[in-house]
Amino acid sequence: MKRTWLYTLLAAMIVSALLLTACGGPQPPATQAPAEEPVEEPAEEPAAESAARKVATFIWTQEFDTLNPYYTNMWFSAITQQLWNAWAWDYDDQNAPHPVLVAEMPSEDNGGISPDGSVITMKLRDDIVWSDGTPITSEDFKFTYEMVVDPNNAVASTYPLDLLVSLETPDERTVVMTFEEPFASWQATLWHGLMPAHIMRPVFEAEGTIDGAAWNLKPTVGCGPFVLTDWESGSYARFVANENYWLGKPKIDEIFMRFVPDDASQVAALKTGEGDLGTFIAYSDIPTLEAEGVNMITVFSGYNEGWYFYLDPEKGHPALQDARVRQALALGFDRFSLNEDLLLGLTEPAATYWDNTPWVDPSIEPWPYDPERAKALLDEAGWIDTNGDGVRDKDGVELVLTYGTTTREIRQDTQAVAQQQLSEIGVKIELFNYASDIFFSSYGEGGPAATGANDMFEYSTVPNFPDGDTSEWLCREIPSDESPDGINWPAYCDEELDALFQLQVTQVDFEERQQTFYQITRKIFEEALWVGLWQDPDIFAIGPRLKNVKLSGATPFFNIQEWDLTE
Amino acid sequence: MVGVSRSVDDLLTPPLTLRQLMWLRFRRHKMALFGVAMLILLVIYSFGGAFFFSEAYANTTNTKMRLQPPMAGHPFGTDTVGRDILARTIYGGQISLIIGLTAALVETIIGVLVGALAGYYGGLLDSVLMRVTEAMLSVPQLFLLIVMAKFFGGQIPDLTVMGRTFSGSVIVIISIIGVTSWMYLARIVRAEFLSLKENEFVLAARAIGTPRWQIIFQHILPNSIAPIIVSATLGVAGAIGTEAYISFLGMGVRPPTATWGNMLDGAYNYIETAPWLWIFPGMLIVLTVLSINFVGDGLRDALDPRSRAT
Amino acid sequence: MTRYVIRRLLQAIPLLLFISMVLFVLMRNIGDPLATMGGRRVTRSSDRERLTRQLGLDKPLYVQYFYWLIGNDWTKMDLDGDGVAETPGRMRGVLRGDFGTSLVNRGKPVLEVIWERLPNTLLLMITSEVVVILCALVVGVYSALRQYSLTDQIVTTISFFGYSLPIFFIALLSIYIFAVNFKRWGLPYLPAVGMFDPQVGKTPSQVILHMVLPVFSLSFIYLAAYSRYIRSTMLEVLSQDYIRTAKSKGLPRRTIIFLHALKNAALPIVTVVGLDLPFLLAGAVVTERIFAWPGMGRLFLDHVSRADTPVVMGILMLISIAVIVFQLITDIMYAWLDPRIRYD
Amino acid sequence: MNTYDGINLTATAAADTAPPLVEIQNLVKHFPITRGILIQRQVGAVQAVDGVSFTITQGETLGLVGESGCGKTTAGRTILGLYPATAGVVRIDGQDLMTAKGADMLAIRRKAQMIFQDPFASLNPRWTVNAIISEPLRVHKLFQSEQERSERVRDLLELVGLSPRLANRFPHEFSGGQRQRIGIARALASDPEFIVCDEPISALDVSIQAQVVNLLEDLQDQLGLTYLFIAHDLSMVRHICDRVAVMYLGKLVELAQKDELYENPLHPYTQALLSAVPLPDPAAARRQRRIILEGDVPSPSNPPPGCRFHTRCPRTGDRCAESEPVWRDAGGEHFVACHSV
Repeated sequence: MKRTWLYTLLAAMIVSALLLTACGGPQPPATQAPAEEPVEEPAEEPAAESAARKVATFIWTQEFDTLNPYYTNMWFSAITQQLWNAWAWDYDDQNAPHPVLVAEMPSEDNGGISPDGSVITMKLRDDIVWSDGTPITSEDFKFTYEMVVDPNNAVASTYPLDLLVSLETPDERTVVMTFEEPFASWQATLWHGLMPAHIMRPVFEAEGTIDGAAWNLKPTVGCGPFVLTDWESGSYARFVANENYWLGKPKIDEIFMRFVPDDASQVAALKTGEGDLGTFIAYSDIPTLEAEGVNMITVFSGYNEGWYFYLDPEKGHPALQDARVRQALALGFDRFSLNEDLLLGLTEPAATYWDNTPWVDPSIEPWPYDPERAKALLDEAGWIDTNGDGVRDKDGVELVLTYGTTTREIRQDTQAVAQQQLSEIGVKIELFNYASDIFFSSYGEGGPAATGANDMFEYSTVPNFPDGDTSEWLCREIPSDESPDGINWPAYCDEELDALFQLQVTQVDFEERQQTFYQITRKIFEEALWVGLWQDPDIFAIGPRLKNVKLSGATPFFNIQEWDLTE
Repeated sequence: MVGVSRSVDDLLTPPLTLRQLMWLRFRRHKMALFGVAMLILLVIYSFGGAFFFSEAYANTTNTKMRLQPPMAGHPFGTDTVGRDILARTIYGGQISLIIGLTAALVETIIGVLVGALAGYYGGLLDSVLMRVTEAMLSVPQLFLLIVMAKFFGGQIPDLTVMGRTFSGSVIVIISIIGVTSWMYLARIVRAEFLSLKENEFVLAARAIGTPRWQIIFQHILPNSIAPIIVSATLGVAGAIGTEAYISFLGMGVRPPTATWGNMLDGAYNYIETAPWLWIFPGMLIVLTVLSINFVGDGLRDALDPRSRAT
Repeated sequence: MTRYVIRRLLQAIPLLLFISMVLFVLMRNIGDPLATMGGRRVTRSSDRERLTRQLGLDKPLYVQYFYWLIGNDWTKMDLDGDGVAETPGRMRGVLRGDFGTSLVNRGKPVLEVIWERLPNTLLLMITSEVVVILCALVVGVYSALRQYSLTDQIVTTISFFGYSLPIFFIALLSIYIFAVNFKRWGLPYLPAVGMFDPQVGKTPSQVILHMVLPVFSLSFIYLAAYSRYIRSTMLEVLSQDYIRTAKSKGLPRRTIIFLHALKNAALPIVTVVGLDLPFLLAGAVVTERIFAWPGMGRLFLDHVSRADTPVVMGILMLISIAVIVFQLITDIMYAWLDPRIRYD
Repeated sequence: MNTYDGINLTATAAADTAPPLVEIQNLVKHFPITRGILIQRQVGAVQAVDGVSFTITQGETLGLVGESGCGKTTAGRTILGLYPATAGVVRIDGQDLMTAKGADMLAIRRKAQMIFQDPFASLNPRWTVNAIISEPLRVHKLFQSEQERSERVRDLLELVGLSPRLANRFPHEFSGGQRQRIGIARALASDPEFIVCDEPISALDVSIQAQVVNLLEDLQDQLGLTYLFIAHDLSMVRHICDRVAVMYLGKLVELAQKDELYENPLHPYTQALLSAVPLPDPAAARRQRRIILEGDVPSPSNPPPGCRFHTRCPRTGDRCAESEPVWRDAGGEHFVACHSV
């Protein structure tokens, strides 16, 4: 008798939790339109017709933190923007820009770029509207600019809008941006998303900030081919076709985004058909997915995996100060068989940080595997094994280097292979792995890469793809106790290189700028300041049901309105 | 009715010491003997195997031979960079066995001490110890491990045991696991003590003048041995798994050194495609834990005179 | 007893303050919220500097803690970095029920972040806990009664497989067997991820179907721990005198087992369950991750890995309170199970 | 001279010149009741034993009887220092138990032992009989070698009527009576002079009770032991004791030579207790008038004022609720505390 209450209680708890979770979300696809949603799509479709709806399921291994494009650095949030919040212009699968919000790309010829390159004028299309029907005007651009630079808004990045001297809107269709200096990277960096002034301005006026605006997390008004209807944290986000999209209503009715944080379950879900699209697929899973009829597409978005060395003249390992030692390390590691075996031949060894962009000197070939030349270079540099312990040394310092990276499997495997191969040329390597959030912590937070806790590091970062600009090698970015936020983690300062980087930022002329970058890439390659391992493309798995899929590196879903589902 | 109607032969058992009796009871326990034998074999496998394969061999990569199923030359197959899994389970076993057994021991010692003192003395000491326990419990182990990873990451000196240098300090891992996992046992032991100390045999011991530590450790503790043994057994499996995670956070055994735990972690993406990556280390862990459980079972029976095992 | 409860609850206040202080300090050491901000690119130094100021991370740690505790709406903040504090603070502090806003989902109140996940986690975890306890009772009692029988040995071995192997193993294996391969073989297969199928919608039957694999994995893993405790304490109790007495009195077997033995064997079981219950709120990190279950475990992991202090502190304080409450309940249960145990 | 309630305590000592082996003066044991949450203050006490005084001479058996909950077990345990006394003096063989520490305490423990009520709970189930009985030998370091200790254990087993061969068995293999013998052997191991027998037979079958009591008597004869025999069963007490003390709600109400007490009970409480004892003689039994006490035993945390028995006393008068009756000698070493006597 005593125990019955316990059972009753437990049963009641389970039932109520079940009801809470089941009823907490909407009962799709009969999506009940939230109150603030004025115009809405086939919301009250009866359940019987639901089978006719084309629902594509995307699997995201990371959930976006926020959907406001200016409040996030997350790649998953950025690529999701292609669905619901248009950029001023997209890039196609050849990384060529084509206009979306603007009528045509600004150029010197059409007067969009001033001769000195410091003023850019955008002409907006006439037919652009928010998904609720409100026209998109220059006012939305001006409002977005003001919000990004306002100190009350903790946006993720103010770049590049903080470089603007002014933003003028002479009329509803024209946006004039004036920069202090010619701004070379404008095309790749400007207008990655737009905020609807008619929704956000009242919030800002009421609260003094848009940090807490409901639209950030639930932007049911957007300007892409799809529009968000709901987002349940940890579970899913649902996008339905935007009837008002000016480039044509999408063929797919609904995109259901499922958040599956685990790689292995993502693969399983792709195999069971619970997902039609996935990304961030481990190389090792590619063959089995292909065997299940899943299409694998690789697109380059500028990432190249490579070795960084800690080059601080005082705190770094003395051997690494010598370019010959760095070259020997590059020559002593066989990145070709690494690509062939561990990466299954799906990618190529990287030569420079700018591989697969227009900025790399095409004459540069990756370092070959030549252990003999590596040994000769080390001998030449004075690093010889004097005590017979199998490890080279000089002036009593052993050539023992510590090699740190994150815990990603392919990186750990690379470490193991590199350790063995470099030991064959007399370099002893000790391996370290860090959780990635710790690995990438800043100098102020004691991050190992930022503070030079190890001698060499493996990771990949990206210039502003498809632009080539980066501030990673600038002298002023060397982190120190005074400037703990610096991102020049190799702590490398070379006046010539610094000047070249400063120069390319202002070169609006493509060819001139390309030449500057050729100089940069050649210098970094020849001095082995950065040693490429492999080109690290984004890998998408496209389920057999999806058709017409094209992907681009910078804006993957540029043609999503043309995608279709077949049964 | 119980002891009265014994046969004369039964009554004539030669006098034995408590220890002899325990051994007698333990010996009759076949699964426990199997467990002891198995543990000895596992130790021989891990430590004796080192005579057949060098550590360098265990870490030799050959990317051309990656993910080979069991075959001649590689009876357990090869891993993702072509290392021999047999040799790696041998070297991994050394670390995993040391960590699994000693970390569980540390955990047990701390847990028993805290629980026994809190349960026996009660009052203020109990309050203080239990509040500390609650505070420790409130911090998830995962969280503590991440914080410690940040503090210790890459700073732990090497340790040489039996002529072998263990990358990363095994002692630090053992202490970390021990320090972050004793709370369950402490609560269990305390509960047992709260109940057992009210028994008259405790009063009897006090009347005799038996010192307190003897009452705690010789009178009460043996009576709460059953859950302690279970906890210690489960602790071994826990420690082997936690070690892998600590290493994963960059605080523990540094790659390319193998442990059973990190070999299992490395098999993550190959559960279906390359099952030999996990079958062998997995079986070894299961065998270890099972053997310890059987030994524990036998020990429990040997220590419990009322058990019906014999 | 009432006084004991009140005393314990009052003791909880300084304890919670202490725990929160320690956790806050640890939290600030766990990582760098601005390192990459979840992206693949290291945060630009000028954005870092600005965000540090805007999010209040430039303040000394004790100031951050006090703002977290009592809020900062009584003072002004310098958001634009000109050295003049002009913007009033917006936090009301934990003591006034404001756990702040998430750094990751910028601007989203912590309680809202947690509340979205809590029902999902409770659904999964309570179901699993009930399944585990029921199965463990059956297995534990059975193998205690039939000690060293073949069934006992087999069940022991199987449950130790579950316990010895990492959780991800059982979870992934069950996905491969019951979802991927069952589908391949044309058998009725179970869904691998999520809470429902978007084509059908979030109906109770869908949720139940999607719960099968995670509940199975969780239960399988914890079965060994629970059933071992039950088995060993049952063995202990079954051999004790009062059970013999009860038997000799001719009480029915079931009454003996459940009324006498189980109640007396309950101390360790109640202890373990009492220790586990608060963590039902915390969810199951790995299981939720693998089955893409939108629960607290994943929330915790996601926000820990991005050092989102407000959210993580919110979760940890929730757990701390649950730990304290359940430990108190456990202690009360002791006195009920063994009336000789007194606390005053 | 320590006085309590105006009574000269020395008067209670046995008339002979030999000093008593056990001397209890004014023993008080209160279990505090506290209130307050952070700062605890005492608001009352469970007055389990409240001013009990008596002496026991060498070789004598003093019975201590009363209903359950009257404090007699607490008294027994406090006398042996198992509970710290709130006040009073306990002297065993001249040594003050209240102030004794360390080696002195150990010496007293050696001399004063206890036999417990529950033979099932008082033996550690994990220990062999040998270990249990030799524990006092080890604690008091009475023999050097394990061998000698084992021999002593065997002697003790024989002494209490158990086969020495059973030394390696465990408690659960024995019956209740046998276990009680083991408990007795343990109590005897350190060669004590004084043993508190805390209801040693109440948990046993009636058929066994007599055996154990006879054993205790035999041992007393052989070893010259002194007993404090705590019981609620008056008939067995009459059999074994020399003198009997009756306790009610933490206080002694009557103390006399057993025959005197049984033949001529003065206190109404004693009379009530005796009236419940079945008499072997049918004639006497017929004569016996059963006195049934009204009501329940009051709570020891809030005992009634005046005479503690007055709430249930058939002879209660006005004085009884106001002043506490004086503990006095009603003649012939027959002590009683009652206004109406």
